[in-house]
Amino acid sequence: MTLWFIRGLLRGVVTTRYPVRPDASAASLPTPPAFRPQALTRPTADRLVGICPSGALRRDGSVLVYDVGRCTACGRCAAEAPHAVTGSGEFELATTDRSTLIKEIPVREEAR
Amino acid sequence: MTPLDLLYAAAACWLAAAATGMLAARTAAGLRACCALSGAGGVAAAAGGGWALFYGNTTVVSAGGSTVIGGTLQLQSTSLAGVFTALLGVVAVSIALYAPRYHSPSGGTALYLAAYNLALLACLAVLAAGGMVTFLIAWETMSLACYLLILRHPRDVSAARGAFWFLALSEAGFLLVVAAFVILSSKTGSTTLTGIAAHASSVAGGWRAAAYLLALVGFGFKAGLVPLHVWLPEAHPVAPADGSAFLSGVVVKLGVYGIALFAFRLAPPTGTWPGLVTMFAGALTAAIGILYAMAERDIKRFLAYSTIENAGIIVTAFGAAMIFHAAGQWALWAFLLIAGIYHVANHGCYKTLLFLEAGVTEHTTGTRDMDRLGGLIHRLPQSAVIAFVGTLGIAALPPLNGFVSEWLIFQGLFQGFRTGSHLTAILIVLAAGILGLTGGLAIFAFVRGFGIPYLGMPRTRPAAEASERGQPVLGPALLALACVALAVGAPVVLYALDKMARAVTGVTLGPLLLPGDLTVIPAHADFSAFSPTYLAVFLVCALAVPVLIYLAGRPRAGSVRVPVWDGGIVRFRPRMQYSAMTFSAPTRVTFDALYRPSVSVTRPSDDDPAGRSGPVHYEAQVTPVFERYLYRPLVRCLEWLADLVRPIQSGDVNLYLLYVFAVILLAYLLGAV
Amino acid sequence: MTAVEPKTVPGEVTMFQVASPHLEAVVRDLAPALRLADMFASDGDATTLRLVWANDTAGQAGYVITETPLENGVYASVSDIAPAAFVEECEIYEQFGIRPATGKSLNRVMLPPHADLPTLGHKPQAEPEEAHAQHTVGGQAFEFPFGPVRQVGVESLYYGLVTSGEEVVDLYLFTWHKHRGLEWRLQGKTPEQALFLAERTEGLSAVALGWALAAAAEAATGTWVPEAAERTRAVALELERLYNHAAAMAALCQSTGLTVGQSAAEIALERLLRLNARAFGHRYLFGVVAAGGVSRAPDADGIRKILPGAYGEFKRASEALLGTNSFLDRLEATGVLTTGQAKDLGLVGPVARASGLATDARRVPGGPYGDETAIAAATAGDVLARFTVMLAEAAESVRLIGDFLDSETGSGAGAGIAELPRTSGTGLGWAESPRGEALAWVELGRDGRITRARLRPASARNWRGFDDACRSQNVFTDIPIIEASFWLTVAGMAR
Amino acid sequence: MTAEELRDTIARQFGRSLHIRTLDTGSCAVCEQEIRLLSAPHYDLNRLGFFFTPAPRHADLLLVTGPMIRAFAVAARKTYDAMPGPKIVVATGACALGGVYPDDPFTHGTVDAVLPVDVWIPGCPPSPLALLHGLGVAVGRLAEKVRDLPFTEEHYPERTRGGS
Repeated sequence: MTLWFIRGLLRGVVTTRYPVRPDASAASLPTPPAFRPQALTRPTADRLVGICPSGALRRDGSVLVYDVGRCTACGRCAAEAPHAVTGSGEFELATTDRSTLIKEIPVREEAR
Repeated sequence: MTPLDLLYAAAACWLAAAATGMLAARTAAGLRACCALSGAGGVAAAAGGGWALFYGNTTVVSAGGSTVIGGTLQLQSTSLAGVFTALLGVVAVSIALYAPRYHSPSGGTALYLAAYNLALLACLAVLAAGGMVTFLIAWETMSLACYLLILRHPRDVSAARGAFWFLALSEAGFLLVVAAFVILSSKTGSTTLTGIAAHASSVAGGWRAAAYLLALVGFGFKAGLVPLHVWLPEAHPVAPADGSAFLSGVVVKLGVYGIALFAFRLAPPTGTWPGLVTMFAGALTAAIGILYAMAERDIKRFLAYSTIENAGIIVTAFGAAMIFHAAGQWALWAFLLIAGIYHVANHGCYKTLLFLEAGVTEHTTGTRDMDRLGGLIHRLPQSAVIAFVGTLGIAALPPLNGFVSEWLIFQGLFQGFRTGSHLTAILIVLAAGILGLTGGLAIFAFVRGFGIPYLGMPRTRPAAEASERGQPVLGPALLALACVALAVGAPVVLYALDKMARAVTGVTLGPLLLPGDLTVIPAHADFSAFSPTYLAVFLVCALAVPVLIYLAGRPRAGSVRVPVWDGGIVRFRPRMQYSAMTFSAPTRVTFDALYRPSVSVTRPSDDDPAGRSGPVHYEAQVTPVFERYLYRPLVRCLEWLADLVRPIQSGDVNLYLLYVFAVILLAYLLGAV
Repeated sequence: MTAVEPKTVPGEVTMFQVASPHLEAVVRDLAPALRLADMFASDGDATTLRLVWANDTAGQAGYVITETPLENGVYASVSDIAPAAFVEECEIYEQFGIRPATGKSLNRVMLPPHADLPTLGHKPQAEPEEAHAQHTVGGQAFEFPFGPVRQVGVESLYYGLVTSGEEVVDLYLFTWHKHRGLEWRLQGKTPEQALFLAERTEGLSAVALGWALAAAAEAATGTWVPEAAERTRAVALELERLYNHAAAMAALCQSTGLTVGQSAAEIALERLLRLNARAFGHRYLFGVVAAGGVSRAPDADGIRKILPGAYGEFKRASEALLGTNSFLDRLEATGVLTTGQAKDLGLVGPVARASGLATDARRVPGGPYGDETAIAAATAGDVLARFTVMLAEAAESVRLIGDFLDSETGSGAGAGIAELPRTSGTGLGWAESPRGEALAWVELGRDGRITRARLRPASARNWRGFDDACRSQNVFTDIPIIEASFWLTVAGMAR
Repeated sequence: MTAEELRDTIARQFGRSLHIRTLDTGSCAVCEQEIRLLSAPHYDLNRLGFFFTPAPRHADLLLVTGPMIRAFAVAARKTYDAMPGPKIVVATGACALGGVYPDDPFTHGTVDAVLPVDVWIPGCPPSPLALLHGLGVAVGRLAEKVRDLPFTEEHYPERTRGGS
C-alpha cells in the first residue's frame, strides 16, 4: 500500500478544474450541430430531416425545428450537408426546461 | 394435616380423571369432565407442593398393607420434592385448560387421557415416595404410562419408534437406578429414604460413589444427559402436544430430581471428582443439546433438543454445588442447589408453554416444519405473544425468568476460585465458559425458533390461512403468567427455595441472599447484587422511553408512508426469506466437526449444463453421531448376542422342564452354601 | 453429412441446407468438431432455423451455417446435443412461439411477465415456464433477491442468488428489464439506419456490433469494402478493446476494494477515451463504422502521439496490480470455469480464452488482420487468468494499431466508403468485440431494407457461463469480482 | 410546489452536499460508464459535494438513463417513491430525452413519461463534463446556457466555415 501511495504522489493531479475553469478535453467531444440559415434551403432541410436517425429534426413550414435533447451528435447531418451544418462546440446543454432545448432555425425560402 | 393430605387429594382427582377419561372421553362432556378433574388434581398438587416447600420433610407414612416385596407403600412429602410437585401441579393445570380444545373426543383420546392421568399419578407417587420400593414401583409405572402416552397414534411407525426408544432407554436406566438403591439400602440397612440418609455416613466412600454414579447414569437416561438423550428428539415429536409438554416439563425433571436426590439428600458422594464428572456431563449436554437444536427444523424436535440443553444447565449447577460441598463452601453448595432448582421451575414453565404452542401451530397449519410456516404472528396473535414470552424466557433474556436462574448459576460458577484448588477453579470456569457458549447459541437458536415460524411471510398456503379460532389459549397463558411471576417475584421464589435448601443441606442463606429490599445477592456478599424485580420494571420503563419520545416528538407535518425498498423487484416471495436451515448454516459450518454434514446438490440436468432448467434440489444432512456411532453398534451387538442364545429357546417342553429343574437345583445348592 | 446444395457467400462462410428430419443427425455430426456460435429463426414462407457453427481451428477458421426450413413449426431439441443452444431455444420460443419437439421447460430470457409485446413470428402460446425460479430447495436454501436496481452506476439486472446461508447453490439472472426489442426494431430499416441502433445495442462494443452488422449487410449485397476503411475499422475496434480492458481493470479493482488501483485504472481509461475522442470524434467510437466502409478517417498523428502515453498509464497500473498480492489473492482460483464448461456453453472472448479455448473471430481470413495476430491464452479459467488474458490482449491491440496505421500494403488506415446496392440477399458478419465474438445476420428485402436481422453480441453468450463461475465459489463477495472479470453488459444480453 | 420553489428549496437544502442514486431504465451501458467516470480522478465529483449512494432512501437526486422500458417502469416508480422529498430527477442522455427509441410497446421512449423530470442533460452519451454541468444546474449552482443558444452559425463566429 505504501508503494501505491508513492505511485499516486508521483502520478500527480489529473483532476479537472471544471466548472471553475474550462476543460481542454471538451474540445474533442462530439457536439450537436449548428446550422447556417443562409445555406439551409428547404430541400436541404428536408434531406437533413430524412437522414437524422434520432428524429431530432422536423420541418415546420419555413422553420427547421431542432430538438437538441434528442440529438445524438452523430454527425450525419454535417456529413450530408457540410455547407449548411457545422459543429456548435457546446456541451453545457443541461436545462430545467425541456422547451429550451427545442430550437427553431429559419429555412431560407427559395424563389418560387 | 400435612402437605401429604393435599397430595392424597390430588392423587384421588387424577385417579378419578383417569377413570373418567377411560370411560367417558368419547364424548365432549366426558372429555371436559376428565380435564376438570385433572385440573383440580393439579391445583391440589401445586398447593401441596408449595406447602411442602415451607413445611419441611414429613415423617414417612406407611399406607396400605401390601408386603409383596418386603415393604409397604411408604410416603413422605419433602421440601425438595415440593418444588417438583408444585411444578407438576402447574403443568397439570395448564394442560387441563389446554386439552379440551386440543383433543377431539374419541376412543383414542380416552385411552390417551387415561394414560396421561395415570402418568401424573405415577409422577406424584415418585415425588411422594418415602421408601425405595415405593419409589421404584412408581418410577416404573411412570415409564410405562408415558410409553402409552407417546403411543397416542400406535399405527404411526415413527410413533412406535419414538415410544420404543423411550421405553428401551427407560428400562436400561431403571436397572441402574435399582442397582444404586440396592447398594445404598444394603449398606445402610434401611429401605426408607430418610433411613438411608440418616445412616449414609456409615457407608464407605467407594460404595457411595458407585451408587451415585449408577444413579447419575440411570436418572441421566430420563434427564436426557448426552449421550443418553436419544429418546427425547424421537419421542417428543410423535406424542400429542400436551404429552410432549408433560414429558419435557415434568418427566425429564424427575430425572433431575433423581440426580438431586442422590447428590444432595440420600448419600452425597465424597471427594471432588463426582462433582466434576457431574458438572462436565451437564455442560457438554447443554452445549451439544443446543447445537443439535440448531440443526432441527421440526419445532418439536427443536424444543426436545432445547430440553436436553436445559437439563444440562441444571445438572451443571448441581455438579458445581457438589464441588463446593467437597471444598467446604457450604453457602455456595446451598446456593447452587437453589439456582439449579430455580432453573427446574423456570424450564418446566416455559418449555411446557412452548410445546403447547407448538401444538397450536401444528393444529392450525398441519405441520411442525418451521420451513413451511412463517408470518403466524398475523394469524395467531395471542399465541404469538404467549410464545414470545416463553421464547424470551428460554433464551434467558431479561426481564424473563430464564435470565434470573441462568444468571444465578453463572454467579455461582464464577465463585470457582473459592474452592481453594487451582485446577478445580479452572475447571469450573471452563464449565462456565461452555455454558456461556450455550447461552449465546440458545439466543441464536430461539431467535430462529420464534422468528422463522412467527415472523416474515407465510411460506405455505396452510400457514397463510391459519386461524386462531377455537385454539386453546388459557393453558399457555397461565404458564406465561407463571414465567413472568417467576421473574418479577424472584425474591419470593428465592425465599421459598431457601427453605428448601435448609431442609436439604441444613445451610441457611436467608438474609445473605435476600437483604430485604427486593434485591438478590447471589453467591457471595462481595461479588454482585441485582434485583430481577427492579430490572423488569426498569426494562419496561426503558422501552417506554423511545415510544414516548416518538409520540412527543413525531413530526406534525404530513409524512408519506412508502413500501419497503426492495430493489425494484416485482414482489417479495416467501422463498426469499431466510429459512430455519439457512439461518443456522453459519453454525453448521463452524461446528462441522460435530455435525459432519453431508451436502448434496442435484439438478435434473446436471449432465446438461446449459439445460439447467430444472429445479435445484439442495440438501444438507447432519449426521446423527450418537445414533450412528454409539447406539447402532450397541444394537448390533445385542442382536448378535440374541442370536447366540436363541438355541436355548427350542420350543420343546421337555427342554423347558429341564431348565426349571436346573434353576431349582442351583437355588438349593446356593442356599446350602 | 446429409446436407444438400452447398452455396457460399462472400467471406469464409459455407452454407448448407439441412432438411428438418436430418437436423438432429447433422447437429450430432457437427457438435464435436465445431462450436455452435448462434442459433436463430427467421419467418419467411416457412419458418427457417439457422445454426451458425464456428470453426476455431487455426488456419481453417470460418463459419458454417445450416439452414433448416421447419415443417409444422417444430424442431429437434438442439440443446440436448449442444447445450450451448439452450438460451437460443428459449429466445426462439419468445420470438416465434415455437419450441423444441421434446417439450422441455424453457426459461424466460427477454419476455417480461404478462407483457403483450410484438414478436417476430407467432406469439408464444404460454408464458415461459421460468423453471429456474421455481426452486424446490426444501427450506435448505433460500433465494437472495438482488436487483434489478443494484449498485450505483451499473445496469439494471436481477440476480436470484440461491444460497444455503453459506454456499452459493444456484444463481440465475433476469434481464428482461432491459429488453428493447432491437431485432424487432431493425425490421424495415436500411442498413445505414440499422447501424445507428446496432451501435446502441451494447454501447461498450459499438464498433464490434457496428462492424458485424455492416459486414453482414456488405456480405448480403456482395459489396467489397476499401481496404483502408477495413483497417480504420480495425483501429477503432482495437481502441475499443483497449478502453474496455482498462474499464474492466477498474471494475476488478473496485470489486476487490482496491480504490487506489481503481483510480490508476480509471486514469488510463479516461486517457484512452480522450484518445478515442481525439482520433474519431467520439469517446465511445459511435458512428465510426458506416455501411460499406467508415464515416471518418482516424487522426493517425493524434493516435501515434497519445496512444503510447495512454497505454503507458494502463501498463503502469496493470504492473502495479500484478505486484499487489492482496489483489491477486482475491483473483486466484476465484470463479473457475473449466475448459469443458466453456466449450459446452459455447463461451467466447477473453472468458473462453482464459479457460483454454482459442477462439477469436479475428482469425477468420478475409479481414484486415494478419495471420500473425497473437491470440492470448490461459488455462486456469479463474479471474486471474481472465485478467492476464485481457492484459496480453491490450498489448497486442497497441501493436496492431501501430501496424494498421503504418500499413505497408495500402494507404494505412483511412476513410472510404462503398455504396451498398439496394438488392436482396443474406449475409453473416462478425467482429471480435472486447467481450468476444459478435455476430450479426442480415436478410435484406428487394428494396434493400432489412427483413430479419439477428444481433448476437458476446454478452448474449457469456452470461450463461456466469452462474457456473459463481457456483464454483462459496463466497458471496466473490460474485462482484467474477462479474467484473466477465465484463459483460446487460444491454447486450437483453437487446 | 412550483418549479421555482423547488429550486429554491434545493439550493437551500442541497447547496453543499447532494447524494445521487442512478437508475438504468434500458441504456446501452455507455451512460453508466460515463457516470462511473464521474468519481474517477479526472472528474472527482466528490470535490463538488456530490456523492453516490446505493440506497434511494438516502438519495436526493435520481440520475436516470435509458428510454424507460415499459417492463421497468414499475421498478423506476418504486425507486422514485423510495426517495425522500424534496427530490430531483435528472434525465440523462439522448435515450432518456426521446432521441433513440420511440413510444412503442417496448419503451415509453422518454423518462418523463413515468417520472417527473426536473433537469434534462442531452448527449449520446453526455460526457462527464456535461454531467457535471447538469448536476450543477440541478442544484442551481451553474447557470443554464442552452436557453440563449440559437444553434445557428452566427452565434459561433470563431468557427470556420464548413468546419466540423
